[in-house]
Amino acid sequence: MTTNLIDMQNSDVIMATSNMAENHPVGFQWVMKAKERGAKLIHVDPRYTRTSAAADIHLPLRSGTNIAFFGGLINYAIAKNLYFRDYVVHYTNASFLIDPAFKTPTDLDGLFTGYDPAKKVYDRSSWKYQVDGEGNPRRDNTLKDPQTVFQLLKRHYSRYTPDMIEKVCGIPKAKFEEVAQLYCSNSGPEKTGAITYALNLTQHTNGVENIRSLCMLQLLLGNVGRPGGGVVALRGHANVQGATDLELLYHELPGYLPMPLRDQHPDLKTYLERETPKGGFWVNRPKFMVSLLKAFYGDAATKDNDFGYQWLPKRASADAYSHQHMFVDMYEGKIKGFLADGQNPAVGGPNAKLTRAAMAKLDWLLVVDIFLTETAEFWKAPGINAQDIKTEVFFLPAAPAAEKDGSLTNTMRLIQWHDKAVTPPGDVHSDADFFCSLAHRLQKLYAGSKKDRDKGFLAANFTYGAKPDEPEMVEVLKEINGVATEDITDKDGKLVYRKGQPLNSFAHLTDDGKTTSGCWIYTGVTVEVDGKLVNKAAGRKPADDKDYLAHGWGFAWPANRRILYNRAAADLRGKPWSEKKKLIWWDANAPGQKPEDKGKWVGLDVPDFNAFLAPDAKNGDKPFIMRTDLVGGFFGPLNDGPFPEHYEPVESPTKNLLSKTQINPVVKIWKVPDQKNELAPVGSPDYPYVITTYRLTEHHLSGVMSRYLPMLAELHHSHFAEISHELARELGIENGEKITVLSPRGKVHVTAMVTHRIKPFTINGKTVHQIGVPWHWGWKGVDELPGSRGDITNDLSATVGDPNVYIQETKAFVCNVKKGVV
Amino acid sequence: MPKPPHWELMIVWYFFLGGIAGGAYFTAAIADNFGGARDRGVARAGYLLSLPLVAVCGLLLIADLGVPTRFLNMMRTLKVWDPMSIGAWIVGVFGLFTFVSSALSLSSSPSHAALRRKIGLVGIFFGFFLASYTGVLLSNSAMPFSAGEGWGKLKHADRYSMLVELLLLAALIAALGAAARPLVSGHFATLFWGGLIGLGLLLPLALDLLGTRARALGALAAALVLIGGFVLRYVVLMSVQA
Amino acid sequence: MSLSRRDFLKFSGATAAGVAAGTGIDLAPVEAAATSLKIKEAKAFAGVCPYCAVGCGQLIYTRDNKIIDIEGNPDTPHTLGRLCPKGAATIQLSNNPLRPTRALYRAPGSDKWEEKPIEWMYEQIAGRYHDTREKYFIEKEKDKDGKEVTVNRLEAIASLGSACIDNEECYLLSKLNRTLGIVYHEHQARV
Amino acid sequence: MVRTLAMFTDTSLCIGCRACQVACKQWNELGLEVPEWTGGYQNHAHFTDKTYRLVRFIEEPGGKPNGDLAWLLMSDVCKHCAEAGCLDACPTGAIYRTEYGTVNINQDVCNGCRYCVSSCPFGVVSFNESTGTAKKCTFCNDRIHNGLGPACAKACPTESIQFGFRDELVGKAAKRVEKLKAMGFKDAQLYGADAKGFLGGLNAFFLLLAKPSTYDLPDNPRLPQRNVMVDSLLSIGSALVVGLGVLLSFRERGKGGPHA
Repeated sequence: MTTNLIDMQNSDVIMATSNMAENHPVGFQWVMKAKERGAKLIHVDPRYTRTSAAADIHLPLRSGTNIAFFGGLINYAIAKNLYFRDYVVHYTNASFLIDPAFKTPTDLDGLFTGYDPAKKVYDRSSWKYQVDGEGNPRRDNTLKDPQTVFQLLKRHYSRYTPDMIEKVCGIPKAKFEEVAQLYCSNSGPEKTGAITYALNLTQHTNGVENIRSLCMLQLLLGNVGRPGGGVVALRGHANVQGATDLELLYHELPGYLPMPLRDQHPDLKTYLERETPKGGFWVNRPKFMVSLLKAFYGDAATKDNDFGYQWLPKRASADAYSHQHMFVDMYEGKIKGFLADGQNPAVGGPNAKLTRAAMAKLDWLLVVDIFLTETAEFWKAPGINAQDIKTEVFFLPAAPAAEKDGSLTNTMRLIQWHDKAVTPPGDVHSDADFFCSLAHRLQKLYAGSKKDRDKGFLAANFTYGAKPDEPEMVEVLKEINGVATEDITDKDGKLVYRKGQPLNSFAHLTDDGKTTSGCWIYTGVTVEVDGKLVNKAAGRKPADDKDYLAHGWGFAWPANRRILYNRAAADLRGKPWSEKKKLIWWDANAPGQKPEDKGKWVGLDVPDFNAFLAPDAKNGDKPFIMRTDLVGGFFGPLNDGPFPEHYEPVESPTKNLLSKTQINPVVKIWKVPDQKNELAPVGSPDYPYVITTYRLTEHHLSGVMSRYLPMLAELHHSHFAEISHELARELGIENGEKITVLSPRGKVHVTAMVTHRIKPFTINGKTVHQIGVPWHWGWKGVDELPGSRGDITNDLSATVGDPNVYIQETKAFVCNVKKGVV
Repeated sequence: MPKPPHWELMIVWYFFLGGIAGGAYFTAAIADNFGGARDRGVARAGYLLSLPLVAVCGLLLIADLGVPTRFLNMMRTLKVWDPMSIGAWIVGVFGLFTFVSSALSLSSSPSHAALRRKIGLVGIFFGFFLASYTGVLLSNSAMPFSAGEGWGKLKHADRYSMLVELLLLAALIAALGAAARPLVSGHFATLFWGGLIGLGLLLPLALDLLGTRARALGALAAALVLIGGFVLRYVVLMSVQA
Repeated sequence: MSLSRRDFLKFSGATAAGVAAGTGIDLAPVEAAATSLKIKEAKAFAGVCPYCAVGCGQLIYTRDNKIIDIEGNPDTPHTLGRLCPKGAATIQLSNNPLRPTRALYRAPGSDKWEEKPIEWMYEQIAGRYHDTREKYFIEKEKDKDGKEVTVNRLEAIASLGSACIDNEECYLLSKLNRTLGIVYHEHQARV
Repeated sequence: MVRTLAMFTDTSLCIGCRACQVACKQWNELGLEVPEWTGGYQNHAHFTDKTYRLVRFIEEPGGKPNGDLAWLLMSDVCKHCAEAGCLDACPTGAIYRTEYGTVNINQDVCNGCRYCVSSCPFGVVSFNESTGTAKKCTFCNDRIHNGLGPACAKACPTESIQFGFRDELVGKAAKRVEKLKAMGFKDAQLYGADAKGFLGGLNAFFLLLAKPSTYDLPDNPRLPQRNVMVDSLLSIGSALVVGLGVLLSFRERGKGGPHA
């Protein structure tokens, strides 16, 4: 997230699109504090949840219509002149001119320029800025030129009228206008609004565009980088942020460095040339990449061997290896061995029946987890004959956080250290112990190999501290932070870092092999003070009146900045937009970088900006330092377009009412053998209802950390589906009776929870029922609590994906509901 | 909402037997003090009956406690406003009386008889208390009259006891044969059929079976049972005398 | 680490003895038992809640290598010592009879687990990694232009997870997988 | 007695997360309990010997100031009444009042007669089969005697449960109710805050957004033992009547024969 939970108390209006009260209750206290200060809370969600209960307004919208809704708000803000014009003109690319060849869905019935219907991809060559002779984007600060991003945006979203919203989203026009007025009027120098999101926006075949549409609204209203503003991404796991930063993801290396592709990145030079932009902070990419290679391969990484770049695997394609690719390929027999570490795809992954069938094709499976998950015991699944499963299965018991040292990065990018409170029982070990133990045994097996392909692995160090198989975590964190590989001196010959000393800042990373860094954004988390290693993640200084963002508590990447892009909290001249919304500002009298200089950015946060770059200096007025053009991007080419456009979910009860393009034209739909991924046609009478899946406060994700815990498992009677009184009446279903929910992929038996909190929608004049089914249940649980076990909701969902990141569409698809167990 | 204490069968028996014990002792003492020579047998039978009954009562009460060994904890405090506290004391004190009275009733010594009659007069008070405090106990809870599962069971017990009472009466009348004639067809017939059987048993039973939730009707049923109880005692006593 | 100072709310005049209402029973010993604090003599460790990504600071109290209590750390600036039900139940992740504490092996086609020594497991697992890598490693292949290039890729082993492990562990897993050539390398952020 | 401690549960801030319920269970080691179907999220249906804190979930169509559906969420607990039915009912003296004004059950004295169970106007006190004693919330007696707040109040993410000195909390609550009324919550009201009100005031008092019965609370709870006098007099009266009857009959018969 761009901001900090603590700062949400400064919002004047908060739009929760996620179910924050249920899924992030402790973070929600800041929303409640904002409410106490007079802020309004709007909850946008198909279901009425505990967040709605706390909200001033609950706005139900049909699942899968988020872009229509945000587009409607963008349209409203522009039409009613409620946007923050100064911010938009100067801090975004609204004034940039776009190539005249570029056309939007307004002209092309739902498509952007360059669509190739045969290949289902876009030729994006016209999706670009007009540039002047020096290669700089051309601008029109009056925003009047029809080719400005602003005018294109305005025209694009002019179709997203309140009437259209009513038809598409099922939100009554008056209610939409009430919300639009409330949210958009809290803009400008004196006011800010925040928007929360979570999987509600991501788990769609237009997941990335969903989030872009939210960000665009925030830019339009001047809500990024300012107190009380922000894009509040609420992540679901304790370390989903850290696992993303350290890149347990197929497409990147730690620190958001692209994972090399065979055809595009044959060598380090080409890689760096292609991946290093001309502007913005990513110009430093070579330093980050070389330092990472040094961290991986140590002394074996030299300038002469491209720092070991050739040892890195090269991806065959950008359209491969993601979570969903993995299980389709596994089902087709391409994958022989599989490590599931702290993840339970037999329950948690989309199309879970396919997932379990895929695992049966493996030679071997290794599961490392705290409990025996459904993944570890997929060969014991109901209806499975264990003898038929030839997969060899290993299970290693893992230690929970309380039984090991280490750090976790929360949703605010805050790295917090935790102590090992007890030694784990029996043969339980930390995952780190296992990884190093495995690495050491493998290195023994490969010892003496002369093959080039093994050299990188043999060169990689997996010993941290005195005991090889029990690594010291703070030593690992130091490697992530980065150290000097030799004595580093400044230009006057003064020693800045001695060999092995941890680095204080990623600004000190180099591309010549003198520094290492396992993840450049974490640099600064461990530093040396008076010769002693200080682990800032373990910092435990509470907030106080002078420091409400608590910079002494843990360490927030990057550089302990708590609110990103905070230069935007000040106006062009470096003054706070208003006294009420001040965060950092330019102090012209403060001591400068050099003794003879004056002027510095100061305030309540670490500037996310060059602290000594004056507002009137070149680029001193451009806050979005990570972007090549240094401004916020309304126009942002992705695989499916530079502006978000509404398409229906892959499975939908209705045709697209906005254009003839029914679904995302570049969507990823996997063809899986043996009818393992059947899809319902649009408006299928067999599957007439919209279904959304979700989480509950009392359970955690696939249930591994909740279904086995009696204190949590007893809080819900059994697996259930929430259905409206209207649908229950139509189907003759009583509250509490067993029902069957079916999709083209599978079915589940659950308890019907008939509730006023679910209401049917009127879509284009027709009643559309929606149901909700939480996805925490599996066939394992606590014996004494029969309700802790239940059918797997993800047996219903499909293997379809967003074209940018391949996330599945579990928030909106279709189903049928039948009374009783059928 | 308030909930029932889950007093089950043991407590029903306790209430029931406590009532009989109290009644027996009461009858015995009255007969002893005010009756004639032919009532002597009644008195002795009453005393001797009350002793084991109250002993069983005590055992039932103790057995039903969550921690029976802590029965004596009830003797460590006395709360005059608390029917449970009083009740516990009464069982003990009344037990003592029944013991002494029973022992004395086995003696033919006139001085013992005089002592027994005096003790009986005092014991009446406790016996009566035992027989009646349960009602106070039951009515002095936070439970609304018809709510709750366990409470329902007690009410069921109430209903069954009415049925049992009906059956007992039938048996009594059958056993008495001709001797019962004054009761069923004589001077007291109207009172017997209308008052006891009709008002006192059948009507409350009907009200109960109808499952009425209205407090007023519940109270009416209870009142009718009371009246029935009184009528029973009255008609039995009076018809025998006639 | 000791009890957090802000964990204490000082109530004026707090004493250990209770006052029984008119019973005449000396409640002092009972009262002392009812007021003895189980965490008073315990060691406290700084924890972070392992559930969602709010990252609530926790205090983990232990005695004799056993966790006896986990509650919020009131110093935590963004949570102020609050927890949700999951955070409040964290203790049952450690103290739980359903938790396996031995390494388990299930042979192909078998219908049961077998307990195995951890060292045996490590050797076997390393063997599987090694053999699979040796058998299926792709060292070179043709690029889009038909030119043979080095790709050093291992597609036959997939790695999934985890958003539930520490940063250091994520880094070690990234390092292990990538240096082995693994490309099916994912975790929960993708779903 | 030192200054009375109290718990103020402001239901307008409750998000129904049940952190309180679990934190209570964890600290007090209350153990597993099989849930029953309550028709919605709430579990369990009632207070039990293993559930001292209970979050209630009530759907109230039209209950919001703007006429929308309200989902009333309320964390319920033992009220530690100033005039406590359970304490009055207890025949052993196991139930006592602490110097903080809280009402506790001495587990070493309670003999499990269960009169307190039915004497609680709120259905709080519960019988535990395994210990054979009555159980209920103690405000975490061990914690408050060591300067720590109760586990539930400490966990509560939104400060819906506030713990402190009663007089201070009552003042705060009164202001809060005014604010909510101004915001359009016309039924906002305090429950049990008034020391002159029912049961002498509750040491766990509440801010409700609807009438008490909506939350399964009695509108005007009374001390059950209030009837003891009347009922006893009635009993004695009827005893006298019966006794007189019996006495008369024996008199009549006594006249007929020699006195023995």
